[in-house]
Amino acid sequence: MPDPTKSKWSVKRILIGLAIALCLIWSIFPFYWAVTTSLRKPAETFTVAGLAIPFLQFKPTLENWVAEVKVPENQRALRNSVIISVNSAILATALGTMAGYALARFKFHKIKNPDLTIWFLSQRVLPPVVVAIPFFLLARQFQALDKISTLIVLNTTFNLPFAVIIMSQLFKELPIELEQAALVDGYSRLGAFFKVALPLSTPGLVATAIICLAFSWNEFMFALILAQKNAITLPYIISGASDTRGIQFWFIATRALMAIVPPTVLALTVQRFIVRGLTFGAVKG
Amino acid sequence: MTTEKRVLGIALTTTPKVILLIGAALLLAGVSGVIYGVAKSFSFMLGAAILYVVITGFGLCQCKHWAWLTVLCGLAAVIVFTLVGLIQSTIPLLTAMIVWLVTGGVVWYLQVKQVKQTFRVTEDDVKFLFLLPAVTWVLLFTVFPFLYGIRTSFYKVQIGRVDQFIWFKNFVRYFKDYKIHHSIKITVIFIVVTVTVEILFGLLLALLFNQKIKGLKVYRTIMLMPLFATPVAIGFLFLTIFYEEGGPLNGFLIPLGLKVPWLSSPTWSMVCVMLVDIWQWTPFCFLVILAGLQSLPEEIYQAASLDYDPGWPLFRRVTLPMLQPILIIVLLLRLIEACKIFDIPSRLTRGGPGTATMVYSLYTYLTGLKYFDLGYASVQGFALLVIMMFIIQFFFRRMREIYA
Amino acid sequence: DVTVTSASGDVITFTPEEIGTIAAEGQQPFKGKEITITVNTGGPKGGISGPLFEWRDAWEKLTGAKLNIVEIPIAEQFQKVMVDLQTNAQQYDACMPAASWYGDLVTGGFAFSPEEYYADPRFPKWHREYLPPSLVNLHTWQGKWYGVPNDSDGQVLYFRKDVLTDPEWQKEFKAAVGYDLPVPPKTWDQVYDIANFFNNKDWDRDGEVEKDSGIALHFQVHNQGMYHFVSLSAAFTVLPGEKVDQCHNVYWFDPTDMTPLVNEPGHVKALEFLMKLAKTGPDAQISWDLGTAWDYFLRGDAVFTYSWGDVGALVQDEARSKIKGKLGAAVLPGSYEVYDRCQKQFVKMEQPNVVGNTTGGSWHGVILNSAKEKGVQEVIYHLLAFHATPKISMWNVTRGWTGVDPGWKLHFLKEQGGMSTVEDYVAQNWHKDDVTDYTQAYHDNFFAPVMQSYIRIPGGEEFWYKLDEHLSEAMSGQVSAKEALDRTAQDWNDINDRLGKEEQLKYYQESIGYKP
Amino acid sequence: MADVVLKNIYKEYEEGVPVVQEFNLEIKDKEFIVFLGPSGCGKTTTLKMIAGLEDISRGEIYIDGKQVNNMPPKDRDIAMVFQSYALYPHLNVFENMAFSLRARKYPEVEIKTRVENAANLLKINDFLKRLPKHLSGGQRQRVALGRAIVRKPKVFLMDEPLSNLDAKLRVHMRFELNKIHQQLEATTIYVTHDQIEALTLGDRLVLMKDGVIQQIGDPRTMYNRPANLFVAGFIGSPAMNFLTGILEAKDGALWLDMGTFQFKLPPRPEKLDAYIDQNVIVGFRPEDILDKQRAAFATETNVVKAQIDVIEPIGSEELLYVSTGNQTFVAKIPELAVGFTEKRSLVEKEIELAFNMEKVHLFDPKTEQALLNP
Amino acid sequence: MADVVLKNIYKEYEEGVPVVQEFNLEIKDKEFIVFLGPSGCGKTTTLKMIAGLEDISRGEIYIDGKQVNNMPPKDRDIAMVFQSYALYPHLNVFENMAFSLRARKYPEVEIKTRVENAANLLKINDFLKRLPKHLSGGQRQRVALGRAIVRKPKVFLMDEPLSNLDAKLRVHMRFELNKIHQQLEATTIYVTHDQIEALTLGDRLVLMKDGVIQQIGDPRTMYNRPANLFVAGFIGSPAMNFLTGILEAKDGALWLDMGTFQFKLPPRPEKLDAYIDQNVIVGFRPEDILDKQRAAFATETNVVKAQIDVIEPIGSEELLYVSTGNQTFVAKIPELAVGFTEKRSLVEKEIELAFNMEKVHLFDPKTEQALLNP
Ligand SMILES: Nc1ncnc2c1ncn2[C@@H]1O[C@H](COP(=O)(O)OP(=O)(O)OP(=O)(O)O)[C@@H](O)[C@H]1O
Ligand SMILES: Nc1ncnc2c1ncn2[C@@H]1O[C@H](COP(=O)(O)OP(=O)(O)OP(=O)(O)O)[C@@H](O)[C@H]1O
Ligand SMILES: [Mg+2]
Ligand SMILES: [Mg+2]
Repeated sequence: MPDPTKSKWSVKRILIGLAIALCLIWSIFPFYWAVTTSLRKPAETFTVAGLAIPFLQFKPTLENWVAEVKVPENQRALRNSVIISVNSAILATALGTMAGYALARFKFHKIKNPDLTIWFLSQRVLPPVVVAIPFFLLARQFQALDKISTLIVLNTTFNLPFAVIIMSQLFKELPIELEQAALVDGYSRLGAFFKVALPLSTPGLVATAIICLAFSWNEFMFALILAQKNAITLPYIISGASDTRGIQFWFIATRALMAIVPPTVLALTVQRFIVRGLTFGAVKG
Repeated sequence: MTTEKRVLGIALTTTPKVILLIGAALLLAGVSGVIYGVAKSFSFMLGAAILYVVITGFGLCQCKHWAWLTVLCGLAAVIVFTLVGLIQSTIPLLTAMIVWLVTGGVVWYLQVKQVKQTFRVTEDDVKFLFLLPAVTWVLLFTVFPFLYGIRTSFYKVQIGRVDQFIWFKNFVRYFKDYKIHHSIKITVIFIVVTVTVEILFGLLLALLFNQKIKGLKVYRTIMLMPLFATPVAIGFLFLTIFYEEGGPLNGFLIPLGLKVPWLSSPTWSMVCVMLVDIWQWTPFCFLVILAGLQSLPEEIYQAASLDYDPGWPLFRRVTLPMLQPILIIVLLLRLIEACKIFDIPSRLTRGGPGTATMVYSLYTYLTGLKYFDLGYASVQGFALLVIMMFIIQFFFRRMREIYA
Repeated sequence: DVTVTSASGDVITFTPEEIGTIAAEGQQPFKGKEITITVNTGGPKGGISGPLFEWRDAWEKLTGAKLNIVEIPIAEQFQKVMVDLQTNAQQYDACMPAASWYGDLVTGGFAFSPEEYYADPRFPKWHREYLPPSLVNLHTWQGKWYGVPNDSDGQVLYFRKDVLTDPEWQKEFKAAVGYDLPVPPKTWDQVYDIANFFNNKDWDRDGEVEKDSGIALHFQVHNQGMYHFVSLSAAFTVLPGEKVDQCHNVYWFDPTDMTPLVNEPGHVKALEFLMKLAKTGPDAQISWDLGTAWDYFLRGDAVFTYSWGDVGALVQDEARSKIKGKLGAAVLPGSYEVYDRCQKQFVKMEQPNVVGNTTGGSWHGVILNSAKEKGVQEVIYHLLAFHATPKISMWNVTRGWTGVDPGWKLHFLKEQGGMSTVEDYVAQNWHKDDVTDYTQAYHDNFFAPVMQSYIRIPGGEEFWYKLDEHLSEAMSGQVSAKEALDRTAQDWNDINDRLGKEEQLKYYQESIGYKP
Repeated sequence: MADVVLKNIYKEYEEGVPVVQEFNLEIKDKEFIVFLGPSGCGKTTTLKMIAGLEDISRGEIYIDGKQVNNMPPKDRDIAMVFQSYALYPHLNVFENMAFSLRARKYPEVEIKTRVENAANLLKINDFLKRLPKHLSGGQRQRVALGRAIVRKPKVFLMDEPLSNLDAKLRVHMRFELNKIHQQLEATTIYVTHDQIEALTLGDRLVLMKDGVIQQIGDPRTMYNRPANLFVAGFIGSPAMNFLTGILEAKDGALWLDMGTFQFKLPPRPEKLDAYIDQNVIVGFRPEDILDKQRAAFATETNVVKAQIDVIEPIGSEELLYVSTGNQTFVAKIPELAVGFTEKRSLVEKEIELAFNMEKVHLFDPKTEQALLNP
Repeated sequence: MADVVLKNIYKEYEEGVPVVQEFNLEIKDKEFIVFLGPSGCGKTTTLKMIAGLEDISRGEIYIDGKQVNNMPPKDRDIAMVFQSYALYPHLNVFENMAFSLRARKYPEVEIKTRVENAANLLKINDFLKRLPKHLSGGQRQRVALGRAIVRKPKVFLMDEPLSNLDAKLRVHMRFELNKIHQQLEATTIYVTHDQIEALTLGDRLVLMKDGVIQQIGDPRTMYNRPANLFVAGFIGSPAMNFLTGILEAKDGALWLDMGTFQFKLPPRPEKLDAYIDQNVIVGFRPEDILDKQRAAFATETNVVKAQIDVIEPIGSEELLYVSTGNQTFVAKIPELAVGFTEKRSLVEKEIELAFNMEKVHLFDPKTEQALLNP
């Protein structure tokens, strides 16, 4: 389409450029702020005005980072977060892949496929606070409080529906002929799944796993309720950023960055997939 | 005497050995489940174990093919649980190995043609093998808590102290509690405002970015960053940003003579919570709508541009109606997420000042897990669930279409 | 002698008696034992949690045990510990609770009394006799010791001595208000007058009135804002008397029937006064936590604050404070009018009614019974006693960031009846002008003839939270003072009903020493 | 190589909605059978039933004399070429072709020689290492074919293998398929909805409609002697013209009265007496209608004057869409001897057309069965 | 209705990569012009430039005598039918058709009559209330067409409107398009890559390759007198056979020496002297090759013996793929006078074919320009 505003492109371009710049600043500023705050001495938190540009307005120091990283409790939380999110992502993706495949490829009669799908979806709709309390009581009953595996199970439960739906949407897009070809070529149903369907959906599988991982990583309420000492996760650690005498901002900044960076970076690697992931496959991105 | 013996003999010889074997194994598993349950008084585990034995045993006796499936699922559950136990290091590696070997053996044996024939297992039944683990998992971990929650809502519970059946008193409280009503009110306001603003902004941004811009991918990446930032961390981070005496925001505004009482005024603190939510979720709306825009066929635009100048009329008559399905999805997903809002207010404002940002989930959380008033908290939880179910119901047809 | 080195490099030397035989002999008898203690999150430089981190390596070297520090957000610590205890999960061996938890900890049978170890020479030596009765009360239950002291909380009034004693301002004040500027102020009304006079006046003479406030307080919800109200209202509500009865020396509930007193006229008046007083400070106070309010005062932007001992110590840290050497402190002012429940009216007093308070957590270590089951109670006691030794305590008290505040005879000056000297403080980098006032204020507070009672019944935390929530509603202008306190009273009633009124009453009577 | 027998096949996806019915067919060894029919008539379904990819609701299928109803696909020893090729995108050409051999655990050497032989035959040996996405449509098609032939299965199934190719390539691949079948001599079942493909490839065609077989026969029979109206209309392009007329006996001969004009039927052995004075449907193929000047068979009794609606030149010939009375029909004639632009002016002019009565088809309007074929 | 003139159009998307070049064309009022060419040759681009949907890099476009280079699309008064129809999915058929009228603020009554007229013409009045997604391909196509005609624009642009339809429907819609054009008499520019469509629809064809016009002419000219090798090969199906030969002068006549056989050229006015003893490319259309028995034009000097590779029956005729020496070619002949199954046995047998030398085409192998056309 010819650009009718081509003659005055400069004005339009500048406006668009400005708008884009604004948006970018808007979304990136908190990150920037966290970084500079973490580089300032605790006492300088509010004494440095305005944009707090490192070197210009204050001398950046890694003091906070060194102090935080050294704390073994933080290290344990980090390790727990990794264990929990990785394991639950793997479990959810594995189970989700199988169920997703079933929903995409087989017909179920008593309960129809779309109803099954929506049933799965509705699990994700469940507000955590609704099940948190019974869960807490049950976990107490089962002596499963403060266990990493409890959090793995819970995160898996909440990510599983998500993985099921995404994977089933993915498999639906995979031409059924490929598996039929494998059947005719001499493989069993399972063989066709493992030899053809699975390798072909690997990119989607990885993306789903990463998104699940990010979800579990960020999960807070269950960790808050069910962890006590051994199973403490990073969001839990951050949530303690206020001590007996209020909020310590440098402390927020360092711990927040520790929590934010990994899922964000991971999620960005599967950008292509994110829209589809977050909309449960309803929108192709 | 002899006839009885003969009947027994016939039964034993005609029933395939396989089934006898599995029956015995199941009995063993079930009995040990029962014993374990009794010993530890895990009422649910006990119930489940009994149910499992009865059902599977019944099916086995009749050579029903689903009995074969339940056995397989049970074994799969065993494998998964040992895995979890291993991760948790409550089960030693050797035990896990042995369990896996044994279950693996049983699974392998169940796959034998002869067994399959006995159970009349067909190729088609493979579908249950794929589906059941996930369904079992979800049922196991949501239905039990769910039922437990229902039970709790009829009880007065103070853990460690009181556990007493009180009929509908918790429900009556719910309708009389001015605080929960207040929470509902502000949660609704929160939802309406944030969802509207996010979708509107998302739409605007998507339109802005939906043109040939150099480096679109980079911009998109940056715009995407808030999405996966840990909400708890974000809640705290924004405390520093909203800091009133010279935080970065007021640092700009004070010289302009505007000193915004971000967190100290009840109204503004609600605005703060909304702003953070908007900050985090507008990118989502933006991304999804952008994807929607880019999936609209270009030819339709070209067709329309033969009739309209580009701009508002074209947008209103063509773009907007065609985006509608996407907008509905965004709306649905945002509604659901917004109903669940917890992390941000719980860290940014702690529900305050006063109760100005005491959103529903936060209030329920405090009731249940700070004051240990668990029965009442369960009632609150279920009320929220009912509301959410209404929302879902509203979109049900559309969802069925998508996932059909 | 035994020498220990803190994480930040300070060296303290103990005599063998002081440190106890376990540590002195270097045998490390606790080798291989591991203990877990919960503390409010604060990190290695945070309040209360800081000292644990600071001395962890040193202590571990002394004893050979391993120390796990579980930091829990202050808003969640109580509930997490209670969950652990009630579910018998036994994750924690000890906690650093606020004294208000005793109602749940001790009556629930979860706390372990280390009475037997006190005199045991194996353990580091600390001194019960240093504690004033008001603080002893917080660490014991019906005469039995449960806590090992650490922090001593109570609020005193801080002011800018340099500003209040400035003759020019004194003159102007007299002209404007009509009486001589009293230093320190004796009544809350005087505090209000002064704060109001200075608010938004360029009293620091920097040419602008932007950050020149009368008072700096903190009211963020769920962040200890309610303590301000409680310590202030004592002067309006606690009627001195011979003994504790329905009308005298009570603050929380009617000791005969558990009726909350919080919405009675004395409390309402106090809250209305507090709301008025808050207006002489920045509006943002509503969302401030205590650190923020302190920083405001430390940076020299307010004339008054009333708060815990941390402030005095923090003033000495020049990285944070600009007012070193300009600090004045005094026991909290009184009120000429006090509400009398029996007469249902305010009574006039001759002298301002000054009431000492132990407001706050007085965070200190309590050993849990589960530790005994695991056989590590001695290890924990060793740790707690180590932190209670005079040398460590002094070290903690003189550093603002530790969150440990003075309250023992040990910390007061000799002339005040204590055991320290100004030089002890100056040696730790204090300004000599600041020491006397500060220690005197605390001495006066903890040894005050009339003390405000401390809430120590089951559900104690919940009472605080409900009060806090409604106060915040009032402070942020959502409801009136009366309404807020009515709501509080209703909530308190609900809590008592839920927990069993009879039991609550019994515990309450026990905890305040009421004898029918 | 084997024969395939389908006995009374019946298939429904949803209760009571048959997709394939009364399907009876015996396919001889080495035969090339084409299933032909409009979209949705059940061709693919039948093929999948033979392959074992769909259940059979009722009926029996025999391959090489063995009943295979419940045999899983992998045991049936068939190979299938899919419409979309269904090449495994993650495997290169060699691996794609070796896939089925690997499933059957052939030794590596054997796999190699077989794949290479097939690749030689199909002239794809130059890109055995490439991934499918780097191949052109025609090359992909050949790989799909190669994948099927390496295994030397008993039966080949091909589901519209050419439909994704462009017209030019389609002609070429048709030619190749023909040659390959002549070389391999495998029993082949080929599905298409393109009648040209069916005519050019099949030994026998099976024409289906709504799941029911309409006619089975070799291409020439199907073209020249369609069994019913549907077959007649489906095969041939442009389609056969159908006119409605009444059969009349006059002067000892049979006449067709088409309202505004009458044609005389040449004497024929078929007994049409029952239809005298009845409505019949009269069919003429477009190429059996010629302008009177050039038609050797033009007589008094088979010429009609009609108005030209549209003239479509299609290279060597022209299609004349004409109408007379309420009948419209198409004639395929050699080029009209006038210049192009003048032709436009011919439209709406009249032309005299002769119908080759030797080639007339008659159908019963109710049963739609053929009464008379040339 | 208007004439359209394109002068020296040049278009590039990326700097230095021309997509359309030296495009000169004058389209007369009411003319039906077809742009024909292989995929990617720039047809759509040219069309979009005319519509104003793409900028023109250089050159000028005039509609009705007015230069429109910088006129926005909506003011050009053109209507366009898109390849994918581009129906508005959220509007029903009526609203789709009324869309452009509403944009131009026609009164409601007028809209109604216009849409209904168009719907009648296209026989879509039964589903005016339906949404596009509930229509079949052919119906959608008609709606797209209807949307274009309601407005009675000066110029119609159609971009491969039939390419998404199945073969049968395509034939039918072709006929309808032809009729509609005759009724509306609008200047129409039609884009296709299907030569049959081009031949049957166009008054004149514009054959493009890589953005350059190869030939402009009416269908018969394009078919019979292709200007170059590309045109000759592109038009006609099966494509023209190309053989390589050497032009020789012998016995006062010109001969073509094709290696294993020689053909004598009939005397022609064209001057071919320059090419004597040079390589030339010889072209024969398949229908100009016949078996010797039936060929009236068979002489001693145009018959060759060749081996049959494949026989493809295509209804009324048969395609013979034959080879001789290193030359292979296709002949389109009336049915061979043998039964069907016997034909298989003819393969690899020999046949004598006669070439109609009156219809021979000769091309320069280097410039690829036609030297001789019949
Ligand atoms: N999995 C299925 N479930 C339900 N109905 C089906 C299914 N597959 C096909 N059908 C229906 O069965 C009928 C026959 O389908 P089939 O695919 O065999 O047709 P076809 O002749 O191959 O058509 P095409 O030429 O379009 O491929 C169609 O009406 C189709 O809608
Ligand atoms: N927007 C564009 N940007 C860059 N190159 C383009 C663009 N649109 C088309 N092209 C290129 O221009 C050339 C001509 O494209 P055009 O769409 O005009 O071809 P066409 O003849 O219509 O082909 P088809 O028959 O496949 O539609 C192609 O090589 C194409 O890749
Ligand atoms: Mg098909
Ligand atoms: Mg195109």
